[in-house]
Amino acid sequence: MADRDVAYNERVLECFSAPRHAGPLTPGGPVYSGRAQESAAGARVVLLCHSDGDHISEMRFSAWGCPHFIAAAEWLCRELESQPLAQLNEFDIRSVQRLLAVPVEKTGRILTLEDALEALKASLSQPKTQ
Amino acid sequence: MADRDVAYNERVLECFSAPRHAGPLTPGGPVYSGRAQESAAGARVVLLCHSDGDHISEMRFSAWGCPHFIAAAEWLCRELESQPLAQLNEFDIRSVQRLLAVPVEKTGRILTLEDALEALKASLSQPKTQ
Amino acid sequence: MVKAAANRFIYLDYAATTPVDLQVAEFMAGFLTREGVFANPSSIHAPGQQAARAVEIAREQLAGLLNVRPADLIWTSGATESDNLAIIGGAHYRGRRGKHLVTMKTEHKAVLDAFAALQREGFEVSYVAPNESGLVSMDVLRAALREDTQLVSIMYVNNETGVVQDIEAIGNICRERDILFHVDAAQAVGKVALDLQALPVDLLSLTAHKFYGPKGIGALYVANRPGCQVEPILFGGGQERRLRPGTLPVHQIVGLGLAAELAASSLQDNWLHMSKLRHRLLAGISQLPGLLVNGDESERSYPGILNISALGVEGESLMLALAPVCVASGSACNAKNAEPSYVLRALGRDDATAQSAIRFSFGRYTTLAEVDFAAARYCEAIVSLRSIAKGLE
Amino acid sequence: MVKAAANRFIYLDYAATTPVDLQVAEFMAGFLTREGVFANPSSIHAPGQQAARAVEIAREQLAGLLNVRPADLIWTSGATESDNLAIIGGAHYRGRRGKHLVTMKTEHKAVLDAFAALQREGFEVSYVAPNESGLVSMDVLRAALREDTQLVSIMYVNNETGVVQDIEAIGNICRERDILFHVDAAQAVGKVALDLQALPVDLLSLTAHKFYGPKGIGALYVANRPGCQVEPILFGGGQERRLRPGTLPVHQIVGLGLAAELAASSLQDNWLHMSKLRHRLLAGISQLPGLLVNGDESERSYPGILNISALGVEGESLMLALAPVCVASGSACNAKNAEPSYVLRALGRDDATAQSAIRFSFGRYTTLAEVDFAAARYCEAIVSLRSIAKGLE
Ligand SMILES: Cc1ncc(COP(=O)(O)O)c(C=O)c1O
Ligand SMILES: Cc1ncc(COP(=O)(O)O)c(C=O)c1O
Repeated sequence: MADRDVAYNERVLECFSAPRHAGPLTPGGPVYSGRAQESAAGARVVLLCHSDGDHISEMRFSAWGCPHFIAAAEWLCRELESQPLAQLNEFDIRSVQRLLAVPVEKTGRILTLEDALEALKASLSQPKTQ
Repeated sequence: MADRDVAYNERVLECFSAPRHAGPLTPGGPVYSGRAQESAAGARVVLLCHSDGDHISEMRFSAWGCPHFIAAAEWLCRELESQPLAQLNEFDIRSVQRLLAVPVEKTGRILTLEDALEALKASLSQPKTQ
Repeated sequence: MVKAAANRFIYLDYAATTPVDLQVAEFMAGFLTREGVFANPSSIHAPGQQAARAVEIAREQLAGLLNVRPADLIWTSGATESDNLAIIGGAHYRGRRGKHLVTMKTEHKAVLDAFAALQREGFEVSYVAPNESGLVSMDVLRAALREDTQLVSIMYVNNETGVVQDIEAIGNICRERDILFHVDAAQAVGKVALDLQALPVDLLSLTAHKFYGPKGIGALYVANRPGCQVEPILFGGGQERRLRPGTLPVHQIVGLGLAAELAASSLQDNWLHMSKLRHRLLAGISQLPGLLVNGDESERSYPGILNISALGVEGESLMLALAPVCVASGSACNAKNAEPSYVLRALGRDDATAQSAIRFSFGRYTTLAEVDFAAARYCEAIVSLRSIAKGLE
Repeated sequence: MVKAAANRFIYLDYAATTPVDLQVAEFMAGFLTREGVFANPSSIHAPGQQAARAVEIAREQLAGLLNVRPADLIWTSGATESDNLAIIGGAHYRGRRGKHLVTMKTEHKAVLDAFAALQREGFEVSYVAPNESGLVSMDVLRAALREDTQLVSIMYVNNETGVVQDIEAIGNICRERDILFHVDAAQAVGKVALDLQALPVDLLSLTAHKFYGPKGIGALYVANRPGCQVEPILFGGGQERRLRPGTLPVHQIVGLGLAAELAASSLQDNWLHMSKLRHRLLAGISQLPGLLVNGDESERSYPGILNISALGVEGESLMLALAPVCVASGSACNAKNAEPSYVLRALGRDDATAQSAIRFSFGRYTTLAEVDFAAARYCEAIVSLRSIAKGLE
């Protein structure tokens, strides 16, 4: 009972209070995006990125949801920005749940984030022009 | 609720802890006595006295019962000793209940004492020889 | 960014619980250890009697606050138990006369769950809806009453919104029909002037920790009038007129008693102070768009509770963003539950609006500076969370 | 005449209640005021979470004393409520399987009155009689059990006589038949070594004020095994696994927790100290004729409780004559009731003998000198009261 669902670990607190990747991308170049929503009134997120063809050159998000959800989105952006595109397939969403100590009852929200990531991958695999 | 049945006033405490009139009469002379019992397992008392014909020259009691009962017997002996016999008829047992702040639920015990007093009066009205 | 003093919280959650008054805590300490009055007040020896007297003095202090006879007050472990004793005990007492009971949808869980238990026993319960500011209308209430209605339970000050029901009007309706009227006054006692000699109330619940007394002690007032009685729900040693058994927790009771006495002398000051704080907070956040006050904005509101929804903002994130300002989202009792508040839902708020609600509640120690800090922090948090969500539109 | 220090009582009524340990009282003080951890442990903000952690540490402390999982402990307002929750809640939980329940005639009123309430609901209760030293025989118990027996409640240490039942043997009989076994251990916890991992007990009641913790807080242990559960008897906010609602009284709970931890480390010393005091008192009064120890004089007795009847002496007068020695006549819970103790009657004592009983109970702070004083005072009182009654023969 010591670890209650309402506790947030340091990483959550830091990502939540300084979400450097929240907001729009730098204007210019093609925009890839993935969007997902937990349920009608549930958590919602959109992931956005620029890519130079090899790497994710910039990554941003917008989100509505609980602190774990916002922190997870921020964490995901930090982890993926500047990484090779291939990294998108390596990325293990469960690691986010673990590192941010997201309580099990919020697993659905993490899966929502995964959905958005999948949508982003799909978006990246489609040729884009701005 | 401030005055609970378990509280004893000063007079009770004094009479109970120093019952000078408990015990036998000085030997010699006719003995008058009155006895009463509240119920099978209830309070019991016997009042004893010597009389010079006009006065109650000595008065004693024995009792088994609660502190109010013992104190009431002691108080009654103090009040009646050395008094003219006529005083026996004047004596108001209710005053004992009032002065000793005997709780109402113990009224039966005070009436037991009254019964003993009546029995003592009856005993005094009968000619005795030792 | 606004800064709070290191390691200090800005506590604006007085409706969840209040700290114990320093004087009260010191007084309680005298009833615990060997040096103090620690005996069992049921014991007939002298220290027991001393403890019993302390209990009766406390009963008189509480009776003074409510203007009732001390003998009409029963000690309990808090408003939850008082509510259960009043509602279940009252329904059982009246059960032979009828099986219909009435309460409101916006009552505390301790009330609603007690009624739910009675429903499982075969009682019928009507749950009256409030209007959108949280008040029950007398017409709606009257319409809910039946020939066989035996008990009505409606709270004084709502714990989530601060809305104050018209207890006198409700009580009069109940008296006319000889219906037992129970009032959960957990959020009113010690804060709102209450004269139970004048009010037509039969049963009234209270708990000390909402007015600077200790947690875990409360009382139920049972009016001394024909037909007004409750059956016990706990059984045992015969304490408290056989209505509530168990060794009396003397230190808790004297704490409640002193807290009641202190509250009695500060009711007016408290109301003024609360009003000032409320207006200051409202002024501090008035520039924000998309805010909605939950509850009544006219006079029928306890100013110490201010419940506000912010459109487009998620509640849990708002709570965290507000730290070190300590507030509640929904009722503290449901804090672990992510469900939107049923009280706000009953006021017609949709899920999202209900979920974004923050309850600010003020107390004796709240300062204008704290409220200013909280207002600034609130504005900052709303702006920031809305901007994080902006790209979703 | 023996003299006591002015204004001091010789407190030999530890079975009625104990003073709070100084360390415990000081610790509790840190959970009351603004300077302390005063928040509502149901609140999700930081001070609320701090309070919640304190509650869980206390749960671990109590779990350590009993050797159980913290999660199996439910906070209540004391053993009275725990008894009610175990017995009424347990009977309700098992009610569909059967309606027969078993307890003993010598149980505490909190147990007996809970069973009486169940009888009014339609349950059947068998009240098993003890032998004349207060123990239940396994044959008598077995004979009382039926196919449809669902719950047995038998206490650990008797509050009037100190008699210790064979909980293990009783528990084994219940386990064989899948009967819920509740133990009122109010007089045992913190004084007698208890290992609930080893003992076949399903439900166990305790209260802090019998082991140097505060009054008004207790717990119920509910074993984590199939078929062992209780239904709530109070309804509300969902605290304590939905079994016991209400704001958790943090200061009370941490007081219980620390008291449990302190008790755990002093069980052996306590037993030795109690034994020494008991023998000293017995030695000091051994010259008086017409005394009768009520209870078991062999090993099946908690030495901290010594109940003695004095033939030919009235109980209330004896109590007063003993002052400033504070003792109990019968159970403290029945102290205002002049009826002879039903516990002693069940042991076969006649009314007069039961009424003359005095319960001496010792505690951590009792000294040999106090016991010597009490013994001398007792002798003096007996001699004096017998002499006042002498002329009646
Ligand atoms: C054996 C026993 N059970 C239950 C209780 C009730 O405990 P409490 O008064 O703390 O509820 C007591 C003490 O009064 C007791 O001695
Ligand atoms: C309106 C209302 N009723 C009842 C309660 C329950 O009080 P307690 O938790 O002290 O039993 C509360 C507070 O939690 C409340 O605000």
